[in-house]
Amino acid sequence: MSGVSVVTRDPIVPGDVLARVGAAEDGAVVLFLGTVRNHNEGAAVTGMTYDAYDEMATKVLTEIAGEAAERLGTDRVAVVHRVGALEIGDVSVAIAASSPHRAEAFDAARYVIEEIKKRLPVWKKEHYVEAESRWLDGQAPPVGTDAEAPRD
Amino acid sequence: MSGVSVVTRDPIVPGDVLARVGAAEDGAVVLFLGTVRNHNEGAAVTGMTYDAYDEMATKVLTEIAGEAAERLGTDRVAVVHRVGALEIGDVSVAIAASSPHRAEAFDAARYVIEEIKKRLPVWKKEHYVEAESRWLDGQAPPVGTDAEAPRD
Amino acid sequence: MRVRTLLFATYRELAGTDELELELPGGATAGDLVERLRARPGLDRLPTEPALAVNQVYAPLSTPLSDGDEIAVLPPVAGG
Amino acid sequence: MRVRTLLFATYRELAGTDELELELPGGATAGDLVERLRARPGLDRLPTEPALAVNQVYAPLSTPLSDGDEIAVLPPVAGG
Repeated sequence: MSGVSVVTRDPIVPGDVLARVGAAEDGAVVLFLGTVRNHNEGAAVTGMTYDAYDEMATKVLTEIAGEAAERLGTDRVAVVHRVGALEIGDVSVAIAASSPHRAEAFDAARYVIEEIKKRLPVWKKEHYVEAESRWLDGQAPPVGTDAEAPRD
Repeated sequence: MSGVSVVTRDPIVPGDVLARVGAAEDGAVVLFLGTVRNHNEGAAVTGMTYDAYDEMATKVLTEIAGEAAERLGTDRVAVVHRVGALEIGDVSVAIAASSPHRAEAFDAARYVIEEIKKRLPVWKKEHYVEAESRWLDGQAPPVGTDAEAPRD
Repeated sequence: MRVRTLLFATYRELAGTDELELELPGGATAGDLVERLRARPGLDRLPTEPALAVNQVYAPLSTPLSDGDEIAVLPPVAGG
Repeated sequence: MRVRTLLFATYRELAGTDELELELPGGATAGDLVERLRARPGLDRLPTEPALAVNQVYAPLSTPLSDGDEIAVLPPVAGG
Protein backbone atom coordinates (compact mmCIF):
# COMPACT_ATOMS: atom_id res chain seq x y z
CA MET A 1 0.00 0.00 0.00
CA SER A 2 1.52 3.28 -1.09
CA GLY A 3 -1.09 4.97 1.10
CA VAL A 4 -1.39 5.05 4.85
CA SER A 5 -4.01 4.13 7.48
CA VAL A 6 -3.56 5.80 10.81
CA VAL A 7 -5.35 7.06 13.90
CA THR A 8 -3.73 10.18 15.27
CA ARG A 9 -4.09 12.86 17.93
CA ASP A 10 -2.42 15.46 15.68
CA PRO A 11 -4.29 17.87 13.42
CA ILE A 12 -4.90 16.43 9.95
CA VAL A 13 -3.31 18.27 7.02
CA PRO A 14 -5.47 17.44 3.95
CA GLY A 15 -2.64 18.15 1.51
CA ASP A 16 -0.46 15.56 3.22
CA VAL A 17 -3.15 12.88 2.87
CA LEU A 18 -3.69 13.85 -0.77
CA ALA A 19 0.05 13.57 -1.39
CA ARG A 20 -0.08 9.90 -0.33
CA VAL A 21 -2.06 8.93 -3.42
CA GLY A 22 -1.81 9.66 -7.13
CA ALA A 23 0.38 8.07 -9.77
CA ALA A 24 1.29 8.69 -13.40
CA GLU A 25 -1.32 6.13 -14.49
CA ASP A 26 -4.13 7.78 -12.51
CA GLY A 27 -6.65 10.16 -14.02
CA ALA A 28 -8.80 10.69 -10.93
CA VAL A 29 -8.22 11.59 -7.30
CA VAL A 30 -10.97 11.89 -4.68
CA LEU A 31 -10.44 13.42 -1.25
CA PHE A 32 -13.10 13.25 1.46
CA LEU A 33 -12.88 15.31 4.64
CA GLY A 34 -15.13 14.87 7.62
CA THR A 35 -15.27 18.04 9.69
CA VAL A 36 -16.79 18.95 13.04
CA ARG A 37 -19.94 20.95 12.39
CA ASN A 38 -21.54 23.56 14.60
CA HIS A 39 -24.95 21.93 14.84
CA ASN A 40 -26.54 18.50 15.26
CA GLU A 41 -30.21 17.63 15.43
CA GLY A 42 -31.09 21.26 16.01
CA ALA A 43 -28.63 21.89 18.85
CA ALA A 44 -25.72 24.33 18.64
CA VAL A 45 -22.46 22.43 19.04
CA THR A 46 -19.22 23.86 20.40
CA GLY A 47 -16.88 20.93 19.82
CA MET A 48 -16.43 17.18 19.79
CA THR A 49 -14.20 14.82 21.75
CA TYR A 50 -13.25 11.61 19.95
CA ASP A 51 -12.37 8.54 21.96
CA ALA A 52 -10.90 5.45 20.29
CA TYR A 53 -9.62 1.99 20.97
CA ASP A 54 -6.41 3.17 19.33
CA GLU A 55 -4.59 -0.07 18.55
CA MET A 56 -7.69 -1.81 17.24
CA ALA A 57 -8.82 1.29 15.34
CA THR A 58 -5.56 1.40 13.41
CA LYS A 59 -5.99 -2.29 12.54
CA VAL A 60 -9.60 -1.83 11.41
CA LEU A 61 -8.67 1.26 9.38
CA THR A 62 -5.92 -0.72 7.64
CA GLU A 63 -8.42 -3.50 6.92
CA ILE A 64 -10.95 -1.05 5.48
CA ALA A 65 -8.29 0.63 3.33
CA GLY A 66 -7.26 -2.80 2.03
CA GLU A 67 -10.83 -3.60 1.05
CA ALA A 68 -11.13 -0.20 -0.64
CA ALA A 69 -7.91 -0.85 -2.54
CA GLU A 70 -9.41 -4.06 -3.89
CA ARG A 71 -12.48 -2.21 -5.13
CA LEU A 72 -10.25 0.54 -6.47
CA GLY A 73 -7.93 -1.76 -8.35
CA THR A 74 -4.94 0.26 -7.14
CA ASP A 75 -3.17 0.43 -3.76
CA ARG A 76 -3.54 4.20 -3.68
CA VAL A 77 -5.79 4.74 -0.68
CA ALA A 78 -4.88 6.85 2.33
CA VAL A 79 -6.97 7.39 5.44
CA VAL A 80 -6.26 9.29 8.63
CA HIS A 81 -8.71 9.52 11.55
CA ARG A 82 -8.13 12.00 14.32
CA VAL A 83 -9.03 11.47 17.98
CA GLY A 84 -8.98 13.77 21.01
CA ALA A 85 -10.61 17.16 21.47
CA LEU A 86 -11.66 18.82 18.20
CA GLU A 87 -13.10 22.24 17.52
CA ILE A 88 -15.71 23.32 14.97
CA GLY A 89 -14.23 23.04 11.46
CA ASP A 90 -11.47 20.67 12.51
CA VAL A 91 -10.96 17.72 10.19
CA SER A 92 -11.85 14.46 11.98
CA VAL A 93 -11.16 12.16 9.06
CA ALA A 94 -9.41 12.46 5.69
CA ILE A 95 -9.68 9.83 2.96
CA ALA A 96 -7.88 9.98 -0.38
CA ALA A 97 -8.08 7.52 -3.27
CA SER A 98 -6.74 7.62 -6.81
CA SER A 99 -7.21 5.41 -9.86
CA PRO A 100 -7.08 5.51 -13.65
CA HIS A 101 -10.83 6.24 -13.85
CA ARG A 102 -13.11 8.37 -11.67
CA ALA A 103 -15.87 5.90 -10.79
CA GLU A 104 -13.50 3.72 -8.80
CA ALA A 105 -11.93 6.66 -6.94
CA PHE A 106 -15.35 7.99 -5.87
CA ASP A 107 -16.48 4.50 -4.90
CA ALA A 108 -13.38 3.77 -2.81
CA ALA A 109 -13.53 7.04 -0.86
CA ARG A 110 -17.21 6.52 -0.19
CA TYR A 111 -16.64 2.92 0.86
CA VAL A 112 -14.02 3.92 3.41
CA ILE A 113 -16.19 6.52 5.14
CA GLU A 114 -19.25 4.21 5.20
CA GLU A 115 -17.21 1.36 6.69
CA ILE A 116 -15.63 3.69 9.25
CA LYS A 117 -19.11 4.56 10.46
CA LYS A 118 -20.04 0.88 10.70
CA ARG A 119 -17.03 -0.60 12.39
CA LEU A 120 -14.22 1.70 13.46
CA PRO A 121 -13.99 1.53 17.27
CA VAL A 122 -14.31 5.27 17.78
CA TRP A 123 -16.83 7.21 19.84
CA LYS A 124 -17.67 10.87 19.99
CA LYS A 125 -18.91 13.10 22.75
CA GLU A 126 -20.57 16.24 21.51
CA HIS A 127 -20.35 19.49 23.47
CA TYR A 128 -23.27 21.93 23.34
CA VAL A 129 -23.91 25.57 24.00
CA GLU A 130 -27.02 24.89 26.07
CA ALA A 131 -26.89 21.33 27.34
CA GLU A 132 -24.60 18.83 28.94
CA SER A 133 -22.13 17.03 26.70
CA ARG A 134 -23.22 13.59 25.55
CA TRP A 135 -21.89 10.55 23.73
CA LEU A 136 -23.53 10.28 20.35
CA ASP A 137 -25.58 7.23 19.47
CA GLY A 138 -23.62 4.93 17.21
CA GLN A 139 -24.02 1.80 15.13
CA ALA A 140 -23.67 -1.70 16.56
CA PRO A 141 -20.41 -2.99 15.09
CA PRO A 142 -20.52 -6.28 13.16
CA VAL A 143 -19.53 -8.84 15.76
CA GLY A 144 -18.28 -12.16 14.37
CA THR A 145 -20.76 -15.04 14.53
CA ASP A 146 -19.95 -18.39 16.12
CA ALA A 147 -19.12 -19.77 12.69
CA GLU A 148 -16.37 -17.21 12.14
CA ALA A 149 -15.14 -16.91 15.71
CA PRO A 150 -11.47 -15.91 15.82
CA ARG A 151 -10.51 -18.94 17.91
CA ASP A 152 -11.62 -22.54 18.15
CA MET B 1 -21.97 31.47 -4.54
CA SER B 2 -19.13 31.42 -2.07
CA GLY B 3 -17.34 29.14 -4.51
CA VAL B 4 -15.89 29.89 -7.90
CA SER B 5 -16.27 28.58 -11.46
CA VAL B 6 -13.42 29.38 -13.75
CA VAL B 7 -11.48 28.24 -16.79
CA THR B 8 -7.81 29.06 -16.51
CA ARG B 9 -4.47 28.61 -18.23
CA ASP B 10 -2.64 28.62 -14.89
CA PRO B 11 -1.70 25.51 -12.94
CA ILE B 12 -4.45 24.45 -10.51
CA VAL B 13 -3.57 24.44 -6.81
CA PRO B 14 -5.93 21.90 -5.17
CA GLY B 15 -5.62 23.53 -1.74
CA ASP B 16 -6.85 26.83 -3.15
CA VAL B 17 -9.96 25.19 -4.60
CA LEU B 18 -10.59 23.34 -1.33
CA ALA B 19 -10.29 26.62 0.55
CA ARG B 20 -13.23 28.01 -1.47
CA VAL B 21 -15.69 25.68 0.23
CA GLY B 22 -16.39 24.61 3.81
CA ALA B 23 -18.35 26.36 6.52
CA ALA B 24 -19.00 25.94 10.23
CA GLU B 25 -22.26 24.13 9.47
CA ASP B 26 -20.61 21.62 7.13
CA GLY B 27 -19.58 18.14 8.18
CA ALA B 28 -18.37 16.90 4.79
CA VAL B 29 -16.06 18.14 2.06
CA VAL B 30 -15.36 16.31 -1.20
CA LEU B 31 -12.57 17.27 -3.59
CA PHE B 32 -12.25 15.69 -7.03
CA LEU B 33 -9.14 16.11 -9.17
CA GLY B 34 -8.88 15.06 -12.78
CA THR B 35 -5.26 14.48 -13.75
CA VAL B 36 -3.50 13.76 -17.01
CA ARG B 37 -2.59 10.07 -17.07
CA ASN B 38 0.27 8.41 -18.90
CA HIS B 39 -1.84 5.93 -20.85
CA ASN B 40 -5.10 5.73 -22.78
CA GLU B 41 -6.58 2.73 -24.56
CA GLY B 42 -3.28 0.93 -24.38
CA ALA B 43 -1.13 3.74 -25.79
CA ALA B 44 1.60 5.51 -23.81
CA VAL B 45 0.73 9.19 -23.46
CA THR B 46 3.21 12.03 -23.03
CA GLY B 47 0.85 14.95 -22.46
CA MET B 48 -2.44 16.58 -23.33
CA THR B 49 -3.37 19.91 -24.87
CA TYR B 50 -6.74 21.33 -23.83
CA ASP B 51 -8.56 23.68 -26.13
CA ALA B 52 -11.65 25.56 -24.97
CA TYR B 53 -14.25 28.07 -26.06
CA ASP B 54 -13.13 30.09 -23.07
CA GLU B 55 -15.98 32.58 -22.61
CA MET B 56 -18.70 29.99 -23.10
CA ALA B 57 -16.86 27.41 -20.99
CA THR B 58 -16.82 29.77 -18.03
CA LYS B 59 -20.55 30.34 -18.47
CA VAL B 60 -21.33 26.63 -18.72
CA LEU B 61 -19.12 25.88 -15.71
CA THR B 62 -21.00 28.50 -13.69
CA GLU B 63 -24.29 26.95 -14.79
CA ILE B 64 -23.17 23.46 -13.79
CA ALA B 65 -21.90 24.70 -10.42
CA GLY B 66 -25.27 26.39 -9.85
CA GLU B 67 -27.11 23.14 -10.56
CA ALA B 68 -24.76 21.28 -8.24
CA ALA B 69 -25.39 23.86 -5.52
CA GLU B 70 -29.11 23.17 -5.80
CA ARG B 71 -28.55 19.45 -5.37
CA LEU B 72 -26.12 20.17 -2.55
CA GLY B 73 -28.42 22.50 -0.68
CA THR B 74 -25.51 24.89 -0.03
CA ASP B 75 -23.70 27.38 -2.28
CA ARG B 76 -20.36 25.82 -1.46
CA VAL B 77 -19.20 24.46 -4.79
CA ALA B 78 -15.97 25.44 -6.49
CA VAL B 79 -14.73 24.28 -9.87
CA VAL B 80 -11.67 25.18 -11.88
CA HIS B 81 -10.85 23.75 -15.30
CA ARG B 82 -7.45 24.23 -16.82
CA VAL B 83 -6.73 24.63 -20.53
CA GLY B 84 -3.51 24.77 -22.53
CA ALA B 85 -0.60 22.31 -22.60
CA LEU B 86 -0.58 19.89 -19.66
CA GLU B 87 1.94 17.27 -18.65
CA ILE B 88 1.38 13.85 -17.08
CA GLY B 89 0.14 14.28 -13.51
CA ASP B 90 -1.03 17.86 -14.04
CA VAL B 91 -4.47 18.63 -12.64
CA SER B 92 -6.89 19.40 -15.48
CA VAL B 93 -9.94 19.95 -13.29
CA ALA B 94 -10.58 20.47 -9.58
CA ILE B 95 -14.05 20.33 -8.03
CA ALA B 96 -14.81 20.95 -4.36
CA ALA B 97 -18.15 20.75 -2.58
CA SER B 98 -19.14 20.92 1.07
CA SER B 99 -22.37 20.37 2.97
CA PRO B 100 -23.70 19.38 6.37
CA HIS B 101 -23.89 15.70 5.33
CA ARG B 102 -21.63 13.59 3.14
CA ALA B 103 -24.09 12.13 0.64
CA GLU B 104 -24.82 15.55 -0.85
CA ALA B 105 -21.13 16.53 -1.06
CA PHE B 106 -20.24 13.31 -2.92
CA ASP B 107 -23.25 13.71 -5.17
CA ALA B 108 -22.47 17.33 -6.06
CA ALA B 109 -18.82 16.69 -6.90
CA ARG B 110 -19.80 13.72 -9.04
CA TYR B 111 -22.53 15.72 -10.76
CA VAL B 112 -20.10 18.47 -11.73
CA ILE B 113 -17.57 16.15 -13.35
CA GLU B 114 -20.25 14.17 -15.21
CA GLU B 115 -21.84 17.36 -16.56
CA ILE B 116 -18.44 18.77 -17.55
CA LYS B 117 -17.91 15.67 -19.69
CA LYS B 118 -21.33 16.11 -21.29
CA ARG B 119 -21.40 19.79 -22.06
CA LEU B 120 -18.33 21.86 -21.26
CA PRO B 121 -16.99 23.23 -24.59
CA VAL B 122 -13.50 21.84 -24.10
CA TRP B 123 -11.49 19.50 -26.32
CA LYS B 124 -8.31 17.60 -25.76
CA LYS B 125 -5.52 16.50 -28.01
CA GLU B 126 -3.52 13.63 -26.67
CA HIS B 127 0.20 13.32 -27.39
CA TYR B 128 1.74 9.86 -27.70
CA VAL B 129 5.12 8.24 -27.48
CA GLU B 130 4.65 6.25 -30.67
CA ALA B 131 1.93 7.88 -32.76
CA GLU B 132 0.77 11.23 -34.02
CA SER B 133 -1.17 13.42 -31.59
CA ARG B 134 -4.93 13.27 -31.97
CA TRP B 135 -8.08 14.94 -30.74
CA LEU B 136 -9.95 12.60 -28.44
CA ASP B 137 -13.45 11.50 -29.30
CA GLY B 138 -15.97 13.39 -27.22
CA GLN B 139 -19.67 13.48 -26.44
CA ALA B 140 -22.20 15.34 -28.55
CA PRO B 141 -23.24 18.29 -26.38
CA PRO B 142 -26.97 18.72 -25.64
CA VAL B 143 -28.08 21.17 -28.27
CA GLY B 144 -31.33 22.97 -27.50
CA THR B 145 -34.38 21.74 -29.41
CA ASP B 146 -36.59 24.03 -31.46
CA ALA B 147 -38.98 24.26 -28.53
CA GLU B 148 -36.33 25.72 -26.25
CA ALA B 149 -34.43 27.77 -28.80
CA PRO B 150 -32.77 30.81 -27.24
CA ARG B 151 -34.52 33.26 -29.59
CA ASP B 152 -37.88 33.51 -31.26
CA MET C 1 -26.14 40.67 -41.99
CA ARG C 2 -22.69 39.82 -40.84
CA VAL C 3 -21.96 37.05 -38.33
CA ARG C 4 -18.82 35.79 -36.67
CA THR C 5 -18.12 32.05 -36.81
CA LEU C 6 -15.74 30.34 -34.38
CA LEU C 7 -14.22 26.94 -35.03
CA PHE C 8 -12.61 24.64 -32.47
CA ALA C 9 -10.34 21.61 -32.26
CA THR C 10 -10.82 19.25 -35.25
CA TYR C 11 -13.12 21.73 -37.00
CA ARG C 12 -10.53 24.47 -36.67
CA GLU C 13 -7.97 22.16 -38.25
CA LEU C 14 -10.36 21.34 -41.11
CA ALA C 15 -10.95 25.05 -41.74
CA GLY C 16 -7.34 26.05 -41.27
CA THR C 17 -8.58 28.98 -39.19
CA ASP C 18 -10.34 29.54 -35.86
CA GLU C 19 -12.59 32.35 -37.03
CA LEU C 20 -14.54 33.39 -40.11
CA GLU C 21 -16.62 36.49 -40.81
CA LEU C 22 -19.56 35.69 -43.08
CA GLU C 23 -22.23 37.75 -44.81
CA LEU C 24 -25.66 36.08 -44.73
CA PRO C 25 -29.06 37.08 -46.11
CA GLY C 26 -31.63 38.35 -43.60
CA GLY C 27 -33.70 35.54 -42.06
CA ALA C 28 -30.85 33.03 -42.30
CA THR C 29 -30.74 30.32 -39.63
CA ALA C 30 -27.79 28.64 -37.98
CA GLY C 31 -28.47 25.69 -40.31
CA ASP C 32 -28.03 27.97 -43.32
CA LEU C 33 -24.70 29.06 -41.92
CA VAL C 34 -23.58 25.43 -41.60
CA GLU C 35 -24.48 24.84 -45.28
CA ARG C 36 -22.40 27.85 -46.26
CA LEU C 37 -19.50 26.59 -44.19
CA ARG C 38 -19.68 23.13 -45.72
CA ALA C 39 -19.23 24.70 -49.17
CA ARG C 40 -15.77 25.92 -48.19
CA PRO C 41 -12.54 23.99 -48.85
CA GLY C 42 -11.79 21.51 -46.04
CA LEU C 43 -15.11 22.17 -44.33
CA ASP C 44 -16.95 19.76 -46.62
CA ARG C 45 -15.94 17.24 -43.95
CA LEU C 46 -17.95 19.11 -41.31
CA PRO C 47 -20.99 17.07 -40.18
CA THR C 48 -24.30 18.17 -41.69
CA GLU C 49 -25.66 18.74 -38.19
CA PRO C 50 -22.82 19.81 -35.92
CA ALA C 51 -23.45 21.09 -32.39
CA LEU C 52 -23.71 24.87 -32.36
CA ALA C 53 -23.70 27.69 -29.86
CA VAL C 54 -25.22 31.03 -30.73
CA ASN C 55 -23.83 33.81 -28.58
CA GLN C 56 -22.32 31.23 -26.21
CA VAL C 57 -25.51 29.24 -25.64
CA TYR C 58 -26.13 25.80 -27.20
CA ALA C 59 -28.71 26.29 -29.95
CA PRO C 60 -30.43 24.15 -32.60
CA LEU C 61 -29.87 24.51 -36.34
CA SER C 62 -33.26 26.19 -36.68
CA THR C 63 -32.13 29.20 -34.63
CA PRO C 64 -32.63 32.46 -36.64
CA LEU C 65 -29.50 34.57 -36.72
CA SER C 66 -29.08 38.32 -36.28
CA ASP C 67 -26.43 40.74 -37.34
CA GLY C 68 -23.39 40.54 -35.09
CA ASP C 69 -24.15 37.06 -33.73
CA GLU C 70 -21.28 34.84 -32.65
CA ILE C 71 -21.84 31.26 -33.83
CA ALA C 72 -19.51 28.54 -32.60
CA VAL C 73 -19.31 25.19 -34.38
CA LEU C 74 -18.48 22.62 -31.72
CA PRO C 75 -17.03 19.14 -32.09
CA PRO C 76 -18.19 16.57 -29.53
CA VAL C 77 -16.85 17.86 -26.21
CA ALA C 78 -14.16 16.17 -24.11
CA GLY C 79 -13.50 18.14 -20.97
CA GLY C 80 -12.45 16.92 -17.56
CA MET D 1 -6.83 -17.39 34.13
CA ARG D 2 -6.38 -13.67 34.18
CA VAL D 3 -7.78 -11.38 31.46
CA ARG D 4 -7.62 -7.68 30.82
CA THR D 5 -10.89 -5.84 30.14
CA LEU D 6 -11.02 -2.45 28.41
CA LEU D 7 -14.01 -0.13 28.59
CA PHE D 8 -14.76 2.79 26.29
CA ALA D 9 -16.95 5.88 26.10
CA THR D 10 -20.31 5.39 27.91
CA TYR D 11 -19.23 2.00 29.26
CA ARG D 12 -16.10 3.54 30.74
CA GLU D 13 -18.24 6.14 32.43
CA LEU D 14 -20.56 3.45 33.83
CA ALA D 15 -17.58 1.54 35.22
CA GLY D 16 -15.73 4.60 36.46
CA THR D 17 -12.57 3.10 34.98
CA ASP D 18 -11.17 2.25 31.54
CA GLU D 19 -9.55 -1.03 32.50
CA LEU D 20 -10.19 -4.01 34.79
CA GLU D 21 -8.09 -7.07 35.49
CA LEU D 22 -10.30 -10.09 36.17
CA GLU D 23 -9.66 -13.68 37.26
CA LEU D 24 -11.86 -16.18 35.41
CA PRO D 25 -12.20 -19.97 35.63
CA GLY D 26 -10.62 -22.03 32.81
CA GLY D 27 -13.02 -22.50 29.89
CA ALA D 28 -14.76 -19.17 30.45
CA THR D 29 -16.16 -17.46 27.39
CA ALA D 30 -16.44 -13.77 26.55
CA GLY D 31 -20.12 -14.08 27.52
CA ASP D 32 -19.12 -15.29 30.99
CA LEU D 33 -16.91 -12.22 31.32
CA VAL D 34 -19.81 -9.95 30.43
CA GLU D 35 -21.93 -11.58 33.15
CA ARG D 36 -19.15 -10.97 35.67
CA LEU D 37 -18.89 -7.36 34.58
CA ARG D 38 -22.64 -6.82 34.89
CA ALA D 39 -22.44 -7.91 38.54
CA ARG D 40 -20.25 -4.92 39.34
CA PRO D 41 -21.55 -1.56 40.58
CA GLY D 42 -22.56 0.73 37.70
CA LEU D 43 -22.01 -2.01 35.12
CA ASP D 44 -25.42 -3.54 35.76
CA ARG D 45 -26.48 -1.06 33.07
CA LEU D 46 -24.21 -2.71 30.51
CA PRO D 47 -26.26 -4.48 27.77
CA THR D 48 -26.53 -8.24 28.18
CA GLU D 49 -24.98 -8.67 24.72
CA PRO D 50 -22.57 -5.80 24.10
CA ALA D 51 -20.21 -5.81 21.13
CA LEU D 52 -16.85 -7.26 22.06
CA ALA D 53 -13.36 -7.48 20.67
CA VAL D 54 -11.00 -10.20 21.81
CA ASN D 55 -7.39 -9.25 21.23
CA GLN D 56 -8.51 -6.38 19.00
CA VAL D 57 -10.75 -8.43 16.71
CA TYR D 58 -14.56 -8.29 16.87
CA ALA D 59 -15.70 -11.56 18.47
CA PRO D 60 -19.00 -13.16 19.55
CA LEU D 61 -19.98 -13.84 23.16
CA SER D 62 -19.30 -17.54 22.63
CA THR D 63 -15.56 -16.94 22.14
CA PRO D 64 -13.52 -19.01 24.63
CA LEU D 65 -10.99 -16.92 26.50
CA SER D 66 -7.36 -17.65 27.32
CA ASP D 67 -5.01 -16.38 29.97
CA GLY D 68 -3.69 -12.93 29.07
CA ASP D 69 -6.47 -12.07 26.59
CA GLU D 70 -7.45 -8.44 26.06
CA ILE D 71 -11.24 -8.09 25.89
CA ALA D 72 -12.76 -4.74 24.90
CA VAL D 73 -16.40 -3.97 25.61
CA LEU D 74 -17.54 -1.64 22.85
CA PRO D 75 -20.51 0.72 22.73
CA PRO D 76 -22.09 1.24 19.30
CA VAL D 77 -19.39 2.96 17.24
CA ALA D 78 -19.55 6.53 15.94
CA GLY D 79 -16.43 7.34 13.97
CA GLY D 80 -16.01 9.65 11.01
